Amino acid sequence: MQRIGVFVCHCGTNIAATVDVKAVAEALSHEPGVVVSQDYQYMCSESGQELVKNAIKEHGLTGVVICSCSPRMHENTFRKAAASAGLNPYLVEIANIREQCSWIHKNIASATDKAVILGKAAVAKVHLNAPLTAGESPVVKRALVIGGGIAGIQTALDIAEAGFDVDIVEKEPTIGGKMAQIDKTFPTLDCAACILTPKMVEASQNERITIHSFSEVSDVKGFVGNFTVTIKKKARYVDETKCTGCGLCTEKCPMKKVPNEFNMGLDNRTAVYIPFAQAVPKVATIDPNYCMMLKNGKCGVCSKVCSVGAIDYKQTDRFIEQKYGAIVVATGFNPIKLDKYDEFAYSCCPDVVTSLELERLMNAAGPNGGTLLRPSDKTHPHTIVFVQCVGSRCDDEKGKPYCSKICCMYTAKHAMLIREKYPDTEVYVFYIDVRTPGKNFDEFYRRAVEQYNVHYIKGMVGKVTPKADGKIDVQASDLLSNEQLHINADMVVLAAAIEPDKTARPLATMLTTQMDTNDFFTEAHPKLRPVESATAGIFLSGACQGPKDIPETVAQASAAAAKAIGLLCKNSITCNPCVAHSDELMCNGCSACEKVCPYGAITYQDKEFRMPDRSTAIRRVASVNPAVCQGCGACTVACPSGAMDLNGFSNSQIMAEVDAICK
Amino acid sequence: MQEAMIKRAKELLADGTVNRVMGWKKGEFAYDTTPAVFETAEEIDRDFIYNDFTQANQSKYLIKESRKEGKILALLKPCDTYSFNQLVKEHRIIRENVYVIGIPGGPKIDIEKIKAKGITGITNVKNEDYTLKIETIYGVETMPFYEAVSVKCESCKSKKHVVYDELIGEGGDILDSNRFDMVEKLENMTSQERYDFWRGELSRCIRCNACRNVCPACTCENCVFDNPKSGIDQKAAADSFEENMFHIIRAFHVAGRCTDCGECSRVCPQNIPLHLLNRKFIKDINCLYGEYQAGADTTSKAPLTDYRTDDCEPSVVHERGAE
Amino acid sequence: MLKISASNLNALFDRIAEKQTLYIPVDREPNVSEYKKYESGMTMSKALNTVRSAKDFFFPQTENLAEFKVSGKTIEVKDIRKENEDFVVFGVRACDARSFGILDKVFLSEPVDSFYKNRREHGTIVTMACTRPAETCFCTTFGIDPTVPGGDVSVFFDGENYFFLDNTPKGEAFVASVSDMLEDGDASKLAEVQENTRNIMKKLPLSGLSTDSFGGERLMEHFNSDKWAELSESCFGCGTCTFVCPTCQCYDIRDFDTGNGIKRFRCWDSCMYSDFTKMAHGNSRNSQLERFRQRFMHKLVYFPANNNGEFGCVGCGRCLSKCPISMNIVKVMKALEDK
Amino acid sequence: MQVNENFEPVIVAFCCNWCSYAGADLSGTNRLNYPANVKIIRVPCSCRVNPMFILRAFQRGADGVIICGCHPGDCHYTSGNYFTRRRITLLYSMLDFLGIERNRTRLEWVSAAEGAKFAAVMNQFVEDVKKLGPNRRLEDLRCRKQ
Repeated sequence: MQRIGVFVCHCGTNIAATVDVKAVAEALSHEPGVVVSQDYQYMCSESGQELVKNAIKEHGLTGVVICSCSPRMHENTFRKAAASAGLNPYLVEIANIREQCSWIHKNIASATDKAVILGKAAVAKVHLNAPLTAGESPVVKRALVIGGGIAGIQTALDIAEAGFDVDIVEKEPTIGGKMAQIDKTFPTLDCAACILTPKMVEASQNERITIHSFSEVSDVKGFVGNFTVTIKKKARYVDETKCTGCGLCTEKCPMKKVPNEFNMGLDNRTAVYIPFAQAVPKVATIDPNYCMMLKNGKCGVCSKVCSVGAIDYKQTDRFIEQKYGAIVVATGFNPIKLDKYDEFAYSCCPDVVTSLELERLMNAAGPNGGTLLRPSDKTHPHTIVFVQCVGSRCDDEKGKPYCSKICCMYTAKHAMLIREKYPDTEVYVFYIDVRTPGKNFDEFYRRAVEQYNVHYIKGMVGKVTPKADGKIDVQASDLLSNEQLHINADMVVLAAAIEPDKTARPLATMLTTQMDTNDFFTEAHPKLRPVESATAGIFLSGACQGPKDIPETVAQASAAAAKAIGLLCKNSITCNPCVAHSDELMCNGCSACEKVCPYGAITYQDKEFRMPDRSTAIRRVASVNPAVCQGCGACTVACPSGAMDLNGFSNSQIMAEVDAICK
Repeated sequence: MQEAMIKRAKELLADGTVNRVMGWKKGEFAYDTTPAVFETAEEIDRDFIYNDFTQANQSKYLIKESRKEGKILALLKPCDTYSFNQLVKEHRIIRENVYVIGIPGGPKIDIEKIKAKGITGITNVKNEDYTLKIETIYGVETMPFYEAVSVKCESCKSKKHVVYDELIGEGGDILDSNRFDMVEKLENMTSQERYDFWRGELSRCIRCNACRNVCPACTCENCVFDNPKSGIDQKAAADSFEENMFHIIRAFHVAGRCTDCGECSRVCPQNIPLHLLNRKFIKDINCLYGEYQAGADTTSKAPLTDYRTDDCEPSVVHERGAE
Repeated sequence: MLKISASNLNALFDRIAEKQTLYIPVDREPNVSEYKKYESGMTMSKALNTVRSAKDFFFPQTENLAEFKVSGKTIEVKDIRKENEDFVVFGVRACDARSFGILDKVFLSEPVDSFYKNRREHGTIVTMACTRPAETCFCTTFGIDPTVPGGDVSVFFDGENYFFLDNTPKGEAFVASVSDMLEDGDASKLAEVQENTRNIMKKLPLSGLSTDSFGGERLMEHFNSDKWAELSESCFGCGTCTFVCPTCQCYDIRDFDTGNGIKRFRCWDSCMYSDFTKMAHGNSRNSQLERFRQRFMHKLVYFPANNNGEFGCVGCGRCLSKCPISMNIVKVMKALEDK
Repeated sequence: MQVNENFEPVIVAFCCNWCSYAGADLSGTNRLNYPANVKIIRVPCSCRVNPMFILRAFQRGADGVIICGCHPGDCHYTSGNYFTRRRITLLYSMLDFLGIERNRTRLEWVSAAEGAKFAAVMNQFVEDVKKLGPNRRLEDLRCRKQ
């Protein structure tokens, strides 16, 4: 038999002025199960709480209803009070008779009636409340960072700095990402390599950081605090532990005609290669698509020249399994492919390049040693046209609907650098808008226009046509002067939109995190939780969440690190006990609940059951991981059999409230 | 057709591909057929039947049958394949344990439609070039075949088998059916007219649960209406509310999962057009969230476990024409 | 014999309905009939039988038994029984008329079901002899003569006139109350009509069905029969057969919380349901085979065992036409007797 | 239609904890009036509202049921209200199909900042239901108050 205590708060006159609190207490005292019903001046005060605690002890209460202000105000207060008196805190219900009653109604009679009904609903609900215990789930004190660009590196360094082990998984042979390919950075024009490579070295030398380069995440199981991740270490045919990075193999390799991806295919590398001089780890990798030894067993030069015997043609993909408490996604971005943009002649004219290609063309470690030359004939270009928003802010399906954010600034940078180094070169920039929000950004852009005389033209480039004389005709419109232009250019640079890396979507599936239609990871809250995914324990770093420049990326990387550290600091996580649970005997195994769960908290397993007809059967049933479930209840409605229910807001509790209100 | 099915079923039994055959068994009269599992060629020769009256959708039996030892042969009409697929999608049928032969479907005949003509004492029904020759103890009667076509076949949605291991006879296409006509007609009525219509229909409900128990989408281990813990369990409609409640919730629970096989209306002893409730949901889903056919595949996201950020608001209901 | 011409039948109905509630079978759709409260102008159905049986008149699908008024912590029990008003059911067939006798054995034996008794006492059954039986009919198997339908008053139709024969004092009173509308008539043609119907009955496909193999003596043999597995294999466990059956009498008693009190009501239950006779320990019959067997064993074995050999089936054929999978008592009987 | 001035409808409002319940609190904090007919039931998310609850409310004597949740895109649980929107749209459409008056049901998005909207929505809803009069088409006669 339930023994319920009802406590009606006056809240000074806040409630008592419009609600006859004594009448409410009196009316509720007649409800079934109610053994004590009292009113008090300030229930949340020390002495008010004492009243509740004493009643719990004195009457051996099995449930408490507080008629007071919103549960958003003091639910916790009263739960704690109940707990301190030995009553499970989840046996407390609040009837909101202030914000939702006394403050909005003027008529004392109707406000009192309503307060009584709200009280009855709370009593009806508390009858069905079950004592709940917040579960604890241990936290593995190790983090995984997926992606080794500047975002991943920064996150890993910050987490390691806080004293936790962290692994970086990078799919390329070296960490560094896109920033390693960039020449200079805006708006300070400092050298990207000069600021990035020390970080790369720092990461490699940090004892707490393990770098799995040339590796991919192949499976993720588990949940916040306790993920089990399988990492595929792709065969690089070189023993990482032996290779000293001397580079002799790369010099001797006879297969020298492999397009060099680091230089955007603008020059070649060998089949065994180290992507760039400052690569971390500085270890050679054999490209099986080109290595003659791997392809037809004839060559073996690298193996012969390697003094440490690091070459291993028989290496295969290896899989390692590791447990992590937190996962940070830092999969970054890529410029979109431009092969569909025939109007810009990208596919047919080597002198039409993307901005990232231009970075390499201008880089001292690039194909031309830092001298800007046309790819086609290695001559110095005198007229360069930049085209903005290629594939950004696009309505059609070729491009992306969003602004890629970084193009305006890097184009200003490119224009400025070219004008600085080659004052004889005319630079035109065709833009839709110039977007320069950011510290010192607009000043930077104005310098390009005012100091460096870059020709900014608001307008669209209609067509780029390579001409027989090697020049390029750029046909464009100037929207401000409303005229058609033809520019006889030597080079055209396209500011290609950026998009999330292709590996992001399968990864999101593995992580059960959400993505938007553009494949950017969705943050848990766009304003308040921008570096967390909605899936507990998965954090977002860098451009995988949306287009970002370097400082923003680094800021977010550190923020994601801070969130991950906050999780790793805990020995265990206290779970919200108001979570869904499945009645296995009723579950059909249909997967409807799993499909609506935003957290991936529901998994299925085949279990053996003794059936009502005394047979045994293997049945597929859902189980909810209470550490991952956030308690929204979407599954409870998706479930047709009613096997899914929600602690604290069960079907029967809500229906009891409905009944009490309607009767 | 029956001969071809028997021949193939016996072959598959003989070569060990399957150890059981799900089919229809002859009954007492020319028109009553019972879904049955055959284990031997002799049983098949003796009792197997496939004719104008083999209407029953056999997919639901395969939930149980696919969990037994060995593989079973299922002979599925086009409409049955949708139900089958949907059950595979919901992990209710274990696909590997079923060998599916797609067989031609209807139109099937509903004996009730013949009896509704006042024809009784029926001893045999023959389809002679789409004229039914009905032999009775009171003499021979005839009626056009199409007048006896069952409700579920009248608005056939598809002649296409969406899943099969092999076909007997030819495969068909998805049809341009008129199945939403009646729903539309009701939608165009006033609220009061619709209310009166449904009261008239649903008040006949005797809560025999035939609609639920035959429904291939209603496969809950324990239906909410049988489960005292659900808070809405009921054994009989003690009030008109409960008649409405049962059918609304049942339709809602199968919304996005109902393949429109029409079994609910076929089995209703009170001839309540229950399929109209399901079709209303199907029509709404098609109009509001894009064409969706439950059971057409095993991978697509069901409309109620999916969403688009630009879905319409429920106010579309309130803004739809006059009440 | 007293008679009324077919053309005056509705006038008779109007007269009956003046004094008490009259129910007659009317067509809902062509040849699909149901009992309706008579209102002037309604035409009696020509269909052989109603979709639902006539048992509802005495044993309705749901029926309130008691009420509990709850206010605060107090509960007050309210006896809601009240004397029923008189009513007449017209046009009941022989099979359904027999079913009341079977229901009586259940509800009127000690302890007497006062709700049932009350209705039974106030209801007058006017039956109608069959002339055009259907292929699903097998009442003769249970010794019923559809041409002599029983009830309080039997009515016979010779094609022109309806003839009335009272069988009980209640029937006598009923005939007396409308005798001014009836006239003496020549019933000579009736015997011919009856003979004709009996001959048709012999030609029906199920005419050879016999109960010889059934009854209490062969309880264990039938209970342990290996046929049940095959027979019950495709049963969905719906309640159609039980709910259209004129003799199925199982019910459940439930409490409904109205918010202001409790209404205790009974409603039909079906032994085919998985939650039938569910008790604290669970169910007594956990597989569909057991539940299926229960229904037919009850009708063919247990009931006669306890009721001097009377079977719990009247051969109305409703389950034959309404079972979604066409499994029925005839198939069960044929399978079990085939030894 | 004749409006019965004395008719005081029972209105059940399901409010999600994070937006609409907070919005209701805000309208209280700002002392924005709405009729006492409205009684709020707190649910974690609008997607917790089972069609069973809505029917139950009508069965037990509610004259109107309104569901309030976070605006689409703002769900605390990211996607809950999108599911709500589909489910409730279909349910309301079905109720309409069965001839239940449309204006007895409503779904509104009310954020935690929209105290004024909450009050306005409730005022409007109560007025609409008052115009309809008592729920007769979807009530359980056994539950009618004596």
